[in-house]
Amino acid sequence: MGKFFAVTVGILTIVSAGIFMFHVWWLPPDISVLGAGIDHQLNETMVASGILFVASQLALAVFVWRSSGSTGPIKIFPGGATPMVVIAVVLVGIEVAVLTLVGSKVWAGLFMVQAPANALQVDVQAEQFAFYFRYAGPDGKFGAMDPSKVSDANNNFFGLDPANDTTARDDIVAATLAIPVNRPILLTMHSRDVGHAFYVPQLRIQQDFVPGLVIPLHFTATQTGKYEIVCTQLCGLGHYNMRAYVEVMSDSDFAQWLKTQANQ
Amino acid sequence: MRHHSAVAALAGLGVLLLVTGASTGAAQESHVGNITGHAASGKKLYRRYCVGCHGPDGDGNGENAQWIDPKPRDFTAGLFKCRSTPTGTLPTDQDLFNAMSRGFVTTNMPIWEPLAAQNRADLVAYIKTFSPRFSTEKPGTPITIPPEPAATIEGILRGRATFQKLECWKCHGPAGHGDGPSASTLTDSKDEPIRPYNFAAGVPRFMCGATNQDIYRDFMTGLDGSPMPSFADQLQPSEAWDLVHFLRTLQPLDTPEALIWKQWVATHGSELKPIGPDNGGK
Amino acid sequence: MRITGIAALAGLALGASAVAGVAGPHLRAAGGTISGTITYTGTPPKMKPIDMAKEPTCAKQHATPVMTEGAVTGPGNTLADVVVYISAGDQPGPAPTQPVRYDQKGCQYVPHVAVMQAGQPLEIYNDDETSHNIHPMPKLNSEWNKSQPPGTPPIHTSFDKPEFISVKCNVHPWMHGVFAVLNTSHATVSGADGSFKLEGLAPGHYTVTAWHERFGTQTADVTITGSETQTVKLVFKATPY
Amino acid sequence: MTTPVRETVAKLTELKHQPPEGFWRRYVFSLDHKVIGRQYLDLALVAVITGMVLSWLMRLHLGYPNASIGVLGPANPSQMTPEYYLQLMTMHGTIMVFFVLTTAPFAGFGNFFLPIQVGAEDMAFPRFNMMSFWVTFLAFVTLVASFFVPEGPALSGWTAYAPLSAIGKEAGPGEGLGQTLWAISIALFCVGQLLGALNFIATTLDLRTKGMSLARMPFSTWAWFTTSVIGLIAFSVLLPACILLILDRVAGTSFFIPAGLVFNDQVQTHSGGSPLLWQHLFWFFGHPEVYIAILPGFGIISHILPAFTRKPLLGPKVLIGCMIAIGFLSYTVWGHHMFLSGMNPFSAILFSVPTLIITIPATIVTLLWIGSIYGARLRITAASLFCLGFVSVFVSGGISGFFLAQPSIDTYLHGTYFVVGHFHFVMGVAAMFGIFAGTYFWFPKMYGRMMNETLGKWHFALTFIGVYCIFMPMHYIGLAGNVRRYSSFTDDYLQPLLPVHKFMTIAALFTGAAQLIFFYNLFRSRFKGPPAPPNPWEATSLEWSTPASPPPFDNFGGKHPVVTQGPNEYGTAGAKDYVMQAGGEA
Repeated sequence: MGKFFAVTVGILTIVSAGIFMFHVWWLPPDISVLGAGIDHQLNETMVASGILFVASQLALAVFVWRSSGSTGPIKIFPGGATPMVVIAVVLVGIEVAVLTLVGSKVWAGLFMVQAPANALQVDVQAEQFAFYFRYAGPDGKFGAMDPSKVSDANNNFFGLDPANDTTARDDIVAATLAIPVNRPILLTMHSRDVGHAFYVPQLRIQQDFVPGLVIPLHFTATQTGKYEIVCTQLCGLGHYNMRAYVEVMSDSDFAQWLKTQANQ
Repeated sequence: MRHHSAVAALAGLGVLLLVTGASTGAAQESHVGNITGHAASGKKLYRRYCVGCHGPDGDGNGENAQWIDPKPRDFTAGLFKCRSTPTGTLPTDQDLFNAMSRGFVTTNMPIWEPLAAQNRADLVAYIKTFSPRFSTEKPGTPITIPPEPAATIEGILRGRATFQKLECWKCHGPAGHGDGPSASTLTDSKDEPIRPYNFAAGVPRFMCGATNQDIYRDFMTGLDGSPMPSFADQLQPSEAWDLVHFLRTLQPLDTPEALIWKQWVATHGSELKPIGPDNGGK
Repeated sequence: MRITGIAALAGLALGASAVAGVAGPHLRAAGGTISGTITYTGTPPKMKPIDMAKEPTCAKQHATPVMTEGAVTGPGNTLADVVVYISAGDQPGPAPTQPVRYDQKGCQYVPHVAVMQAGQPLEIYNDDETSHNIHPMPKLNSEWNKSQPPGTPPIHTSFDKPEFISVKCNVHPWMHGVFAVLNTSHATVSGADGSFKLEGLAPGHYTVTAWHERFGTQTADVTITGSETQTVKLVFKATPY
Repeated sequence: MTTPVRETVAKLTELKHQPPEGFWRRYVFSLDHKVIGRQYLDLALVAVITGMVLSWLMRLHLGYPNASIGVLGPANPSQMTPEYYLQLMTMHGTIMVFFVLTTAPFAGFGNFFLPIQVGAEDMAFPRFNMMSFWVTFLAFVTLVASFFVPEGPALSGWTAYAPLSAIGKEAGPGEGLGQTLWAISIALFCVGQLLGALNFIATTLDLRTKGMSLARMPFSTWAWFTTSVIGLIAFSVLLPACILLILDRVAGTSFFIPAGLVFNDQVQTHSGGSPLLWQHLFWFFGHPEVYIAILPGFGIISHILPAFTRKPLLGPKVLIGCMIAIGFLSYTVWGHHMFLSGMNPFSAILFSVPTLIITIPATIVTLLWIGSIYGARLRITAASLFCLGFVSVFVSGGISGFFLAQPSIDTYLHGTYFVVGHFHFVMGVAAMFGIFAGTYFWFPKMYGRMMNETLGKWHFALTFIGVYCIFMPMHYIGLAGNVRRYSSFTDDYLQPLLPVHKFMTIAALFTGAAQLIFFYNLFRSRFKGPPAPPNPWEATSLEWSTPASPPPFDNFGGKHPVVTQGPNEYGTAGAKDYVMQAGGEA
């Protein structure tokens, strides 16, 4: 039975690690400027922890194979606990230090720098169970949001007040996030009811919506196409179906899109 | 901390021998059968297994001592209860080895069989370093124990008379329950109160072993450090054997001696004078 | 002016109507009719196209984008989806047993406004390939909120207190409808051209009420003497926002 | 250490030192830590079966979305509704984390064996102890009751993020009475665990027997002691948090609810609260809770392994140091659950550093276990197999922590099945393996009968392979961006992953079925197993010095054992290869 265990651990380890190594299932292609950093960080970690994983599992398997049912005199691991402590502190310590240093840089690039000045600002409203996106319109100003004005029935998802608020009249509200390619996008994220999250795997970006907070999030898409935005923060019964699309377009297409939206 | 494997032990031994080996020779070693014990490796084991009761200095003041009765042995005095050697002399390494292996019934001293013979020999070597006596004196020569005669009712009765005559009962009590008149007054070599041995307890073992030879040895060598004296001078070997056979009858067991005794008492019980002060003087 | 005229006529006709009332059910069965069109003055809010991008299975059912149904207007300032019913002068009969059917189709409620009598059974169907949740938000009846995955049997329910209940689907926030739970069986909803018709009214003195989810209510008094058709014009004040 | 406390405590316990009479006092409202320990374990057994069935239903639905799961969807007889799925998920998480992973290894085994292992006659505060169980029991009943209230139990997940959990029924089905009952249940649970933790701490510090110095306590005792210190702090934060949540729900306060929320076009009257406050309070409890679940596992494994490797565990002091270090660090890392919650991104880095550092003691412990198997005289039993299995799954689950500890990678992996795989391995499965190992190891002492080893080995083999088949794939689909807590996967990019979900479902049902072997073995051995010798595994710690199995009411039959060395004395080369902690005879 000890031998069985050793073999099983061996097989499980090889198979598990192999599936990772050969990318049987893997991240979708990256289409954002900062995504590369994350992928690199992920691969680094994958290699480091992969080695640790295989090494310790196989060591376990080998030791069990050798010692199960043995009746000979016991042997103490050479050096006792010291090598263990050293290995852990040095190897893992270095790994941790490296990952932190490099990783913090990537993280900082994502979340700790201001969006560039030329960033296109899009206002995002998350609600049970949909995302809505608002563009400032020709006047470049966003109308004020008044919760009491919110009416899904009349497509007033942001609670605009065109009657009295002139800046609100030309705001463009869409259920799709259309953005120009290769241009920094700044999302200002609001939630109207409960916590939600904004997640686009291809953009390698994810951020919670927190009711009561306006959270900035910026990224730059590098490839045109249509990708799914999904909610990753449990928000109620429709959570699984809370989604929208981000359409990355050429500048001309985007200008065109804005026009058609404005005319409605 | 726990790698006391043979390898490590030997390594440590090697080092320690280089350091201290030459100066203090014999006191650092023990010889049990063909095993040679070494104090250096004994010290590691002592620190691990013994220090809790006997204390780092071997003076019997380990952290557990406060709770233990009888108190743990004080090795610095060089007095040991269970010996094969005459009273006042040092025990042989074998004696210490046996005592350690056997454990002391009715005390907190465990049976150390789990430790390899080599380890126990090492411990003996180390224990000896606590008392200067071992570096100055030689151990006594073990007393000779003549072959045991068959137990007879006459012998037992003679033994009983001896028990009365030598006033064993004053401490151990008429029935050997350790409840004699002077029992409460006894103190050991460290003035700690000590209770005379109760033959009915810890059966079938005695403090220094379970065989008749062990019992014989007990009172022919005395338990040094306790009020139990040696009766080597008062007793002839034959009397001693009679006494052994009588003591056996005090154990709540069906020892051959007890059977003989019970059989006799059943018929002649009435003739028996009770042990005790009444007929003491006559 | 005209209204007072009608009132006078009504006054003269009272006796007759009483007789008619006694005269027996066959008259009532035929009964009179109130018809008319609902119109508005002022500017109604712009109907906006609904972006169903979130739900492709629905979006692909609509060649042209669906418009919001908050205020559906027709040519000649007519107003659709207005509930017209007899709010006074009518004795409510027992609730009919044949159920009202309410569909969720292409991520829309069909019809937008469902009229039912208090206690009348209501059947809600999900004809879509996605899961909806039906969330009526009543004030008097008890509120509930249930998901209905595709291909599951209809939800059977009913409301026993009369009120106008706004209905929504949280999964598709744009979906919005109305359950008009009324105390009368004489009720209808104005069509795309704003026209409506209430039939089978016994001679009597009635108050007709028109209710619009945005613009509130308008009422008119009507008297039915026999089997004639009375026309009423109900005009709402529309506001753009 | 003789403190005044020690004497008072001793007196307190002396007071009741005659066995109780009558069925109720003996088996139901018993003050005996052994009975209470068994009660905890039985409660955990009921809870784990419930939680497991719930997970089957979820997996069934995910694997076969259109399967009609019959009566199980209350809202709809023929198919599971999204809200019902989330309700199952919430209840599965809550039941498993609180009523299985916390009660079984900590309150259950701890109650039974901590006093014995330190040589005490009972817990320091037997009445608190009884109270702690019955409060916990009440909490469980409250939680399960929410299945039967209108609109069903809570669906906001075991983390109950506000405002979804705080706003009330406007937020959707399950957010009505069900959510309130959830909060009440957890508040009660906290009270129960606080009483338990106090008891464990007092017992460990003040009721140790002669010679049982801290350094001589078994690893399991150390783990339970550390755990109870963690628990004392963690639960005393969750308790007020739950009370605030209840107030928000029933008393109209706004601790967690900000102003101007709109539900169904209605503006809510609440204002001034902070959703992040709940997240901070919850995770300040929540992360230590992970260690409350796993540290007893550490202790149990370290306690059992030497008995089957027949050699001392490597670096016992290092191991204990690591457990304490982990306990301490567990309070500095809660923010790694909130990297993307909108808190200051700088704090994410501050939280990620200790999170990565905590992997060092964890790695040391793991290596110590593996190193202790080297050159052993390994005896293969159900118990030892589960110890080895524990090491393996702990490695598999712990490794993925490297990824999630880094904010940058978490930006991609947060909220995906990668996380689900990670914590199920490291917290769920590993802790369960600890529980299994403890059960097979201690059952003889607890019930005086041996369990069936053959069944035990089968149980292990099937379970071990099974859990890898369930939880490893979760990492893969997580990498592919598969979002968690979805009742069905309608997004285009998730379609290719559906076969994997089917596979995991089958594996889950298969593994679940394997547990029936365990339940059968458990119940059969309880009544029909061969009588257990006093020390069947030749182990050293005090529970094996008790005169009988199960031990008498006062554990040591009126005597107080004197401990002469630590519990790690295996591999001696004499007639026996181990030295009992209480070798003395008097």
